[in-house]
Amino acid sequence: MKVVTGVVGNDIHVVANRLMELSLNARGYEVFNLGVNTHLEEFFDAVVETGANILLISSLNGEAEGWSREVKALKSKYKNLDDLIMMIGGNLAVGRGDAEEIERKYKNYGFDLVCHQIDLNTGLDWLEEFIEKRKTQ
Amino acid sequence: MKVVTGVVGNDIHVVANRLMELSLNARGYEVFNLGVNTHLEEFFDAVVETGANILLISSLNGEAEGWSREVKALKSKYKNLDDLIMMIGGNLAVGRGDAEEIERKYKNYGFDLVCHQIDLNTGLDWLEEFIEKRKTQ
Amino acid sequence: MSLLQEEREIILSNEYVDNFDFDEVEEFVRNASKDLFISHHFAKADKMLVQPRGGFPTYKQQFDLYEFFVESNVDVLPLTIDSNTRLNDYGTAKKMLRLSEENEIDMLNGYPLVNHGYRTTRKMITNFNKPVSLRHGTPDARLLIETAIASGIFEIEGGPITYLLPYSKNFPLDKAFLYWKYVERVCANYSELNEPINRESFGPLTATLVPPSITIVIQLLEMLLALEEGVKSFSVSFSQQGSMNQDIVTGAVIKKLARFYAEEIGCGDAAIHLVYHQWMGAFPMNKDFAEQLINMSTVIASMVGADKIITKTREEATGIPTPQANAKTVADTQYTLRILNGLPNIVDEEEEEILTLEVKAIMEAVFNDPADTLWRKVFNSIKNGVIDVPFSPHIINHNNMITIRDANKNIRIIDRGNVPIPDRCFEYERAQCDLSKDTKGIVNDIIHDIGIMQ
Amino acid sequence: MSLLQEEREIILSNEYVDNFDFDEVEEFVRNASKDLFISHHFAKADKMLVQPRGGFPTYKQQFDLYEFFVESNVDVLPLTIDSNTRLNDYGTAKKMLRLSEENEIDMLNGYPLVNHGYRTTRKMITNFNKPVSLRHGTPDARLLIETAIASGIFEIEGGPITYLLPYSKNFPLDKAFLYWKYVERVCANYSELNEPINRESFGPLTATLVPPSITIVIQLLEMLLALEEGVKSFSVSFSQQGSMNQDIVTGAVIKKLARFYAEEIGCGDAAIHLVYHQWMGAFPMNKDFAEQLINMSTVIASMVGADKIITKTREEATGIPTPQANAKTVADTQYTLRILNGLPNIVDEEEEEILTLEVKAIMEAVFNDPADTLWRKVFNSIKNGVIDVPFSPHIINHNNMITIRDANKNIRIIDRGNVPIPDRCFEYERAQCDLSKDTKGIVNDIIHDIGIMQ
Repeated sequence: MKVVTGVVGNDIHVVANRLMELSLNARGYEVFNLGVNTHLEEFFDAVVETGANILLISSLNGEAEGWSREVKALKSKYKNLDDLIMMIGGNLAVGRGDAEEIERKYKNYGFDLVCHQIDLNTGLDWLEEFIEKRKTQ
Repeated sequence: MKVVTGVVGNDIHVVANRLMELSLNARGYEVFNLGVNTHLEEFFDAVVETGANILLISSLNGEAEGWSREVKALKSKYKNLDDLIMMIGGNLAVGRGDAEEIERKYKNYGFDLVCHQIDLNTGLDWLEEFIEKRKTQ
Repeated sequence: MSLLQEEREIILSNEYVDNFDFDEVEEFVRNASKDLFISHHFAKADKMLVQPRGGFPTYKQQFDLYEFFVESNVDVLPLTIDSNTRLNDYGTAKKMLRLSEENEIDMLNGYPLVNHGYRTTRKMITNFNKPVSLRHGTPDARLLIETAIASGIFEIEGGPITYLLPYSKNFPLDKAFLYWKYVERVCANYSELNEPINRESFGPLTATLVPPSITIVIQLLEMLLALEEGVKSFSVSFSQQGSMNQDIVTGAVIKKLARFYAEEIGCGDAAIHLVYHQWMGAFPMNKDFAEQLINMSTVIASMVGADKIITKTREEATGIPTPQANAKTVADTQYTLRILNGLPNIVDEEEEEILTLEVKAIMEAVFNDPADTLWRKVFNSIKNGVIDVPFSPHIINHNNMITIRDANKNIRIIDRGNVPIPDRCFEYERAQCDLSKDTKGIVNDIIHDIGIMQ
Repeated sequence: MSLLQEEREIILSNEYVDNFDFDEVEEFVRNASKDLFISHHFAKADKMLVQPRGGFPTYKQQFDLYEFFVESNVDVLPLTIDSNTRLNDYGTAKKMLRLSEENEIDMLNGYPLVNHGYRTTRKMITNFNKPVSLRHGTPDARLLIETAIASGIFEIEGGPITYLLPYSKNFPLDKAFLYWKYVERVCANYSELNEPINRESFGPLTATLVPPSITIVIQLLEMLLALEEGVKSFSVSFSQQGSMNQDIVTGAVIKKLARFYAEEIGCGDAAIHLVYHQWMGAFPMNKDFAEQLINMSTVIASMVGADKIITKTREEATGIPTPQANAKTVADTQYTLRILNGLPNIVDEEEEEILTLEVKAIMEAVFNDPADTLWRKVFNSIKNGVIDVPFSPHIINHNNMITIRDANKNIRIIDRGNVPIPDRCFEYERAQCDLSKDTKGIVNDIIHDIGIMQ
């Protein structure tokens, strides 16, 4: 399967992004890594261009709240993205916050999988489970 | 000339005593070093036994005040010590104290030369000056 | 100097810029106190120079900081520039400077040198009469460096690669080379008037598992690009890597090869120095531990034989360090350098040989690039992955090299990507590592390795 | 064991002593937890063990200290004995203990183990289940060591030379040898019941310009005297000397020669360990600087390859350190040991050869003494100046050896007194020094050298 990934916003911290790419590659995905400092539109453009099945956005400095509200509206401007698996991970709120509350909120913003302060490999395990579950539906 | 030297009282700090011996030797004195932890009587006994011209007592931890009052009385029990040059050096009072006041006090106790917190070599220079002056008198 | 003059005029046609009086600036540099030149201190000092970090928005704050630093016995004063100026956004810097001056709160993360201008800044620099080192991170630093030298700042950090690959995603690398070519020439020209202006490269790069071969290659290339333009005093640098032995080997190899390549291009007359950065990776939150790490960095710097050390503070993990924290580090570092005696002579022939072979192989590949000038060869080599900086965010960087730490915490290359690491060296590097792990294990190791000092 | 038993009874006929139940004590030692034996930890640990200092008068204070230390991740707990007990003045110790218990003020500078007795103390030791190291300074430690082992303290520091020459002016050295012979035999006997009791020599001596050859000779001799009596686990030790290289050389030579001489007397089966003391000389008053010094000591201990490190605190120069200061040092030291990786392999062949020749020459002179037993040979060698400890206050010590520091702060012998330093070595030592100075200059240098870390 094809995955578009990258770090949204002004964050220049590249380590998590690089490890994400390594891990996705190792799990057999075809990865299109947009790197750090990527804008929301660039993500959707890349999904369309590559025909990706999964969009995996990282946000590290707790600024996701700001732009996440625009996700649904923006996505609706593109065609054929109904089956796209939308995943977000990283630090999704400043401080620890309430994990369940955060997950509920981001699911409302349009994400299928929400990994707030979750270990990288655990998050990718969740993604695999999600894909399996969707296949059987 | 012969010098009896040592550290009075319970002080086990041997460094100054050792350097004193080295310096006195280098200046041509014949040194009888009683070492640390020496009692007042031992000093006078040694002066008599060796026929020393000079008695140089070190006191390092500011406890000289306690026993110095006994010096005159003790010395008077010995014969032929009238020409003995009596010198004391080290830390003669707790804290800095007033140097002139301290010197006056210890001269009253019977010391010819009082070196309170004085550099080792400076003190020995004073001793030489004192010996010269006495010769010319 | 006519082409330079033309470019100069373009750069200076900017509403935020001092009205430059170049005759006066030349006169100033010609007669400037030798004490302002770090190159002069390098030549006469018999100890490692100590340089803290620091930059504040307002003139008064920076002045107070310097006063504090001088009392704390620093050898080299830092001038760290704010990030708006780094992006050549002098308009925003001006606005934020005014807000910072009018309020108690700092609206800039450094000193906006262009906005303050050289006439003002020079008063401060000459007042303290200590060498000042410019720390910025600017790809197009032409105006900044003109202003710095006119201010009496005679050490300029940075370079086209080291100030771009760790910090930028998109800034065009070819432009950076040309902008820095200008900087080198300005430094070289002013160097003829008095003691040489010292240029310093920024060796830490991403400070994340960069192998010493890549660090050294980039240091050597930025050095050669500067010497080519006539720079006569240059500092190569690197930061603590996590293994004492690897640091010592890196120091030995970089010193030898810097001298070797400088002579190769007929610049053997240039003075080359070595700068060591205290640990630049993630710091422990525990401030007491941070101090242990800093002290250990100083000890290692001594074993490496660095000419200058750039310090961190116990507050590193928690935000921008206070002047007090910086001053404490300086005093502690000076004390440590004073009491650290009887350094052993350490030579690890095998590691030195492996590293030397790696560096020479990459350098040869760069020189063999068919482009006509050195900067174009280097540009192409980065573009085609002959040079690959782990964890660089820049789109031009390949990111195909994979490094991990071995049992002794040496950084080892386990996937060389397109970097021409010789087979023998590559086998040696891999032989030091536990390669039985799958990618999941390696990713976990890398995460652990990044937090090695925590 | 009958002669020992006789001596035992004499020692125990003392109004301040526990009524010893030796059968019960043997049973206790036989079944004691392995964790109480440092020899067991040495055998299984893959890191340097960290041991702070500390001893308080009352049981409660000492218990609280241990609680604090265990939380701070110490590897070895210290039990420092008060100075009245060191002088076998149990009467005064008892009085001062009662005053300390009744008041808020400490009337003793350590734990009066004999007065507390083994039944009480054992409760504390077994409660924490960590190895405890006995630190005392007692020439006649027979009763103290009986009490210690019965309490579960299975590491005993000291020795007839190292606990006498730095501390006493008049205590008869021959008696000290006999008292310690008893101690070694008690340790050896109990060692047969479970893991071995570890004996540790006190290498720092006067901590004042003692040359490594003298330190090593005394360490080796105390080791041999213990092994002769059947001790199976022994730690040689030394303290930071002021030159990193000299410390590394000293560590290398002492390890090699300890093994060599143990085998020479047929005791190659004994386990020999190396303990490093953080700087034991004058500390800086500035507590921040003291921390730098402590961290540097830890780094050097790692390079020396010590098995255990004994720590100092930032409060060293200002009085008796608080438990907090001790705990902080332990945490800092453990952190430093954790992040210090990639230690280089350092061999200084010339220095090692010189030092080895010196030690072997002195050892040979000791062995060649005509006396019938080793302890008498050692006694005679100290008496005739073949062994001479700089700055010892003891009347038996010759004090004719003069040492100064060279430019790299190595301690060098410039007057060997009666110590049989071979000519070649003596010439080498003197060649490192500036000998043009007169005595006044040398005295000033010595004063400076003693304050080297300030």
